[in-house]
Amino acid sequence: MKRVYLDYAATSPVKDEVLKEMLPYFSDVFGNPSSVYSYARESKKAIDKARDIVATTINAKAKEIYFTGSGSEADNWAIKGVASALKNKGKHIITSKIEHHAVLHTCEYLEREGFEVTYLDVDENGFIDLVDLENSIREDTILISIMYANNEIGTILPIKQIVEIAKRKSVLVHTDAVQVYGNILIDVIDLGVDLLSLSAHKIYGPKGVGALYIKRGTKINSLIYGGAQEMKKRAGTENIAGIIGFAKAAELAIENIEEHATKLKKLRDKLIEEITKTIPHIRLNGDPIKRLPGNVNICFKYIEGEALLLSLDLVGIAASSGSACTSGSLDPSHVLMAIGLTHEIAHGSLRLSIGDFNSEEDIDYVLEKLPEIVQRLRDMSPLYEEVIGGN
Amino acid sequence: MKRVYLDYAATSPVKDEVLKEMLPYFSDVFGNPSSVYSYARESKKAIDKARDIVATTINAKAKEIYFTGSGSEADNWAIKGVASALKNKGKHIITSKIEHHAVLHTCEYLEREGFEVTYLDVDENGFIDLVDLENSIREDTILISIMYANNEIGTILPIKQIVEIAKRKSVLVHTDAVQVYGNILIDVIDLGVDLLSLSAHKIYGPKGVGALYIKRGTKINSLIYGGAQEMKKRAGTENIAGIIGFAKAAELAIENIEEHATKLKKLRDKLIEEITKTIPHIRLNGDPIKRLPGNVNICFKYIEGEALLLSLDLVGIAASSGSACTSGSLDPSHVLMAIGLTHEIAHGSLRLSIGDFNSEEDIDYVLEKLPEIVQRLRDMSPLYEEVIGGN
Amino acid sequence: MYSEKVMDHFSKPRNVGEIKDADAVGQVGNAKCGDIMKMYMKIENDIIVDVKFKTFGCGSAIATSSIATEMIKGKTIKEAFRLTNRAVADALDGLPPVKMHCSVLAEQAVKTAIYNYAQKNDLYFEELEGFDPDDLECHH
Amino acid sequence: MYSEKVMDHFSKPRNVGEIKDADAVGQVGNAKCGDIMKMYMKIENDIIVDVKFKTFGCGSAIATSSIATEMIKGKTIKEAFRLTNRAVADALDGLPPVKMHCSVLAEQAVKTAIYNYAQKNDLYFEELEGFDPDDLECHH
Ligand SMILES: Cc1ncc(COP(=O)(O)O)c(C=O)c1O
Ligand SMILES: Cc1ncc(COP(=O)(O)O)c(C=O)c1O
Repeated sequence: MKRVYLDYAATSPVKDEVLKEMLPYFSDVFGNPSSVYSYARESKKAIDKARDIVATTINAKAKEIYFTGSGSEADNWAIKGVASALKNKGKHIITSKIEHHAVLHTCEYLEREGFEVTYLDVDENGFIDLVDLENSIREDTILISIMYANNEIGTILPIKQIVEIAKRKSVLVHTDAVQVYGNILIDVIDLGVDLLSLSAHKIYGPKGVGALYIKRGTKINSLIYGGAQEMKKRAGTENIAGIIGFAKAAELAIENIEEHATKLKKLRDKLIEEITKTIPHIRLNGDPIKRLPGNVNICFKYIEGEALLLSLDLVGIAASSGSACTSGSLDPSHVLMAIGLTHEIAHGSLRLSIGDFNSEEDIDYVLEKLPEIVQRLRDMSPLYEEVIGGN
Repeated sequence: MKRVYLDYAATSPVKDEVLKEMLPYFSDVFGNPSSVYSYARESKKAIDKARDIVATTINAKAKEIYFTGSGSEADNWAIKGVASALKNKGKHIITSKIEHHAVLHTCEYLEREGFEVTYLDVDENGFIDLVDLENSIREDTILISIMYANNEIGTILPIKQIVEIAKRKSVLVHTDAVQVYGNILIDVIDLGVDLLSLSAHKIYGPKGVGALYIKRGTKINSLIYGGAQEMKKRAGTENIAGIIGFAKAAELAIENIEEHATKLKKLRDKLIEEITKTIPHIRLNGDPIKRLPGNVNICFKYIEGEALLLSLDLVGIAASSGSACTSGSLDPSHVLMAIGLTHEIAHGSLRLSIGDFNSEEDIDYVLEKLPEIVQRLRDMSPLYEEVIGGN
Repeated sequence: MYSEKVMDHFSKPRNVGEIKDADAVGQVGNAKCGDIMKMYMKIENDIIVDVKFKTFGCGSAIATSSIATEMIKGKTIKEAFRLTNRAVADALDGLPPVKMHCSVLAEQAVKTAIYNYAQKNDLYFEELEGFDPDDLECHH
Repeated sequence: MYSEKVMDHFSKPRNVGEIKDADAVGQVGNAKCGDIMKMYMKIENDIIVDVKFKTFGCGSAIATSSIATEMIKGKTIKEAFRLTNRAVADALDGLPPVKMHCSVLAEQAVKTAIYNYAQKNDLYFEELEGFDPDDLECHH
């Protein structure tokens, strides 16, 4: 059976070049980089180089890149770390209703610890209202955390403008750029953000490695205390192979970013156009223009997302509904609710996220299979019965 | 030049069998385990199996094993997680002066957050006084965190007795078993601990993976919030390859634990005996009997540890002084200070930690080189001049 | 995550469709919860001679509907009352814990259809004592 | 972490040892800090004709002692006063930031030895104005 993977926004396979780069660091160059002897010096050098590479890809300095164990850890660290460091200055944080759970659940935790959090509403495409943002900033606001692009609906948010507003009031800005990295060129200087989260496994690097960019001089406490690793800010023996893999993946991603984005956009637009043409009763979620190059998110009315996913899986297509990370839950995605969908419609969402290994044939295969699957499920649906009955 | 690695307590190379087991999980079985489709089901199954394996090695249930990004994360999580969950019950924590920095610095952080921490003294071999422990327990004590074996001096602490005392007062016990794992059989039921930290890279598994055992029913908050991974307690897309590697390493370690420990002890005892015989003015640190099978820690009076390490490195021997993780610092190890050494003597400490890949020849090589290196440095030392001058 | 039995009933559901001149129709669940089950029955001499369903919902909602119809087809109303959600789940070789509510829904859909039949024909079944479809709620 | 120059002076230190009938002896640092440097000099006509050292300390402490003795051997006392810690570190192609105090120690050891020479011979050097070895402290 043909197998088509269209869930790159959830995770990506490690590229061969990346794995190849990692291999020597498991058993050969394995020394603890904090040590004195020469084994360790090789590890240390490799990590220094990796830090340099990752820094360069986002126009940061090496000393501003701190490796973590995941994108989630980077998000948790940014928010809790600033909250803890600045709690005497204020206890108010601003974020949006469409953030990743790594941001939202961290904010909810802080609320339980006595912080106040404003969750900004978004419009039907997922944009926050900048006036709303400005009005939400208070004397005691210490951090604004708004994602660079949403993982479910693909909408790209105007971080630079957000930073401008925040800077007028001297408030720190964190952005979760996990989905943007490798798809749109990130320039931390141009953006002006103070903190920015990255994750390796979304850009064909290994899972279990992320990074937090911390602009020089930003006050932040640690999340993981212990040894003096990561310039004394993040303890734990360095995941050398993982870090090397992250750097290689980052290098490849930025090298080919134009080509990659152009290809993905082409496939994305074909998918959206053809689905729109051939399947009625649908809704495209997320901004049609300001959207991640590989993101397609569509609600198919009258049917339910998981049934759709299972059906696609039966013909070899891997996709997701809502967000992969929350699929333990039965509630429809908080993002789809935030953009104003009814439960009924939100339940029928499908995210197809395109990546480097997809071909035009993959897209054609989806376009061949999807209409009949949707039709089959609709034919089973009492909601659809009402609609066609009404004709 | 001959190369002899004797810093296994800092980190170990990944075993070939382990790496082999990991390889399919980078690029082939890479699906996000939280997803619905079949790609993901394979990842999910692999992780479930890994969790089972790790659980079995310490006589826990699979649902009590939570994978983390390091041993340090496990320590931070255990302590902060319990502190945060039980802060309304009390704000007092008991630990010892010889804990790993992942425990100590976390406790210091909690002190800044308004908790009170008792740091128990230890005797000249690194043991806490159990009466002292019992007397330190207060109405508001919520957690006792005492390491199972010390990473620097190798002393093994009586965790079972510690738990008995704690349980009489209904206080939770966490133990950092990072150094014990794979060297002494751990049985969480027999020990009775509530939380126990592990790390993969000390047992020939990959770096950047650890685990926290959380006994069923233990109240604990998350350290990393976000997606529903790790039974909703630790967010972040699972480091599948790392987890698989951890499980394989754990399996191998426990399978061969008797043989492994016997071999290490033999090499350890030879090292200690011969050094004691051939080099004067030394002090063995840590308990001579209740000590990790691979640990040798000796102070060579009148010389300084780093100079010793550099000299050993020049002849191909990799070792450590104080603890690898703190070698960013110039102060002598807090552990050596806690067992009552003077700064002067503590500065001259050497840890040789033996592992699976060491042979008798390695030990002979060290025994050949070490005396002349120590002598050369002593001949340069004004402190030694005073001593021999005094003869 | 699902048993082969579930996948079989999901991919080849039995008795899908509607019965135009049904003697009994029962619909439970709502779109907010993500599951709606609608059951149609032909009943002759207290025997469910035909049954069909339509379901909006996840894989297990569809599979439980399918197997439930199979389990009651040709059975008497009395026997249909004995269809518990456990029985439905067991017949599917189990359901993931978060999906157990689907089997509850199937049980309720059957009951609701018979309730409808009872109402229309002014019949009394002691098994329906205290049962009111309007009281059913989305329990997750 | 160390330059080749440092490693060279560490592994083959120049001028190690003591001078039994030294004209000047200076010792700085203490065991608590982990570094002690002791310098011995033979001085003839204001010229340091011989110099030896003994050091308890890390690799860079040994290397700085070694290069410092090389830099002042055969020099006048005046010239020796001009030996700054910077000059010592530079001569070693740099030192890691945490090890810069070693170069300070080397500078102080030289000064302390000359101070000892001045005391013994009742000499005055303006460079020693305000300098007192007993005031030196472990700065890290
Ligand atoms: C006793 C002990 N606890 C915790 C750790 C931290 O483990 P990791 O390096 O995986 O964070 C170590 C080793 O570094 C250790 O020896
Ligand atoms: C926007 C966003 N933030 C954070 C994360 C978390 O990254 P990780 O899985 O590395 O923890 C993800 C993906 O899961 C994401 O899409």
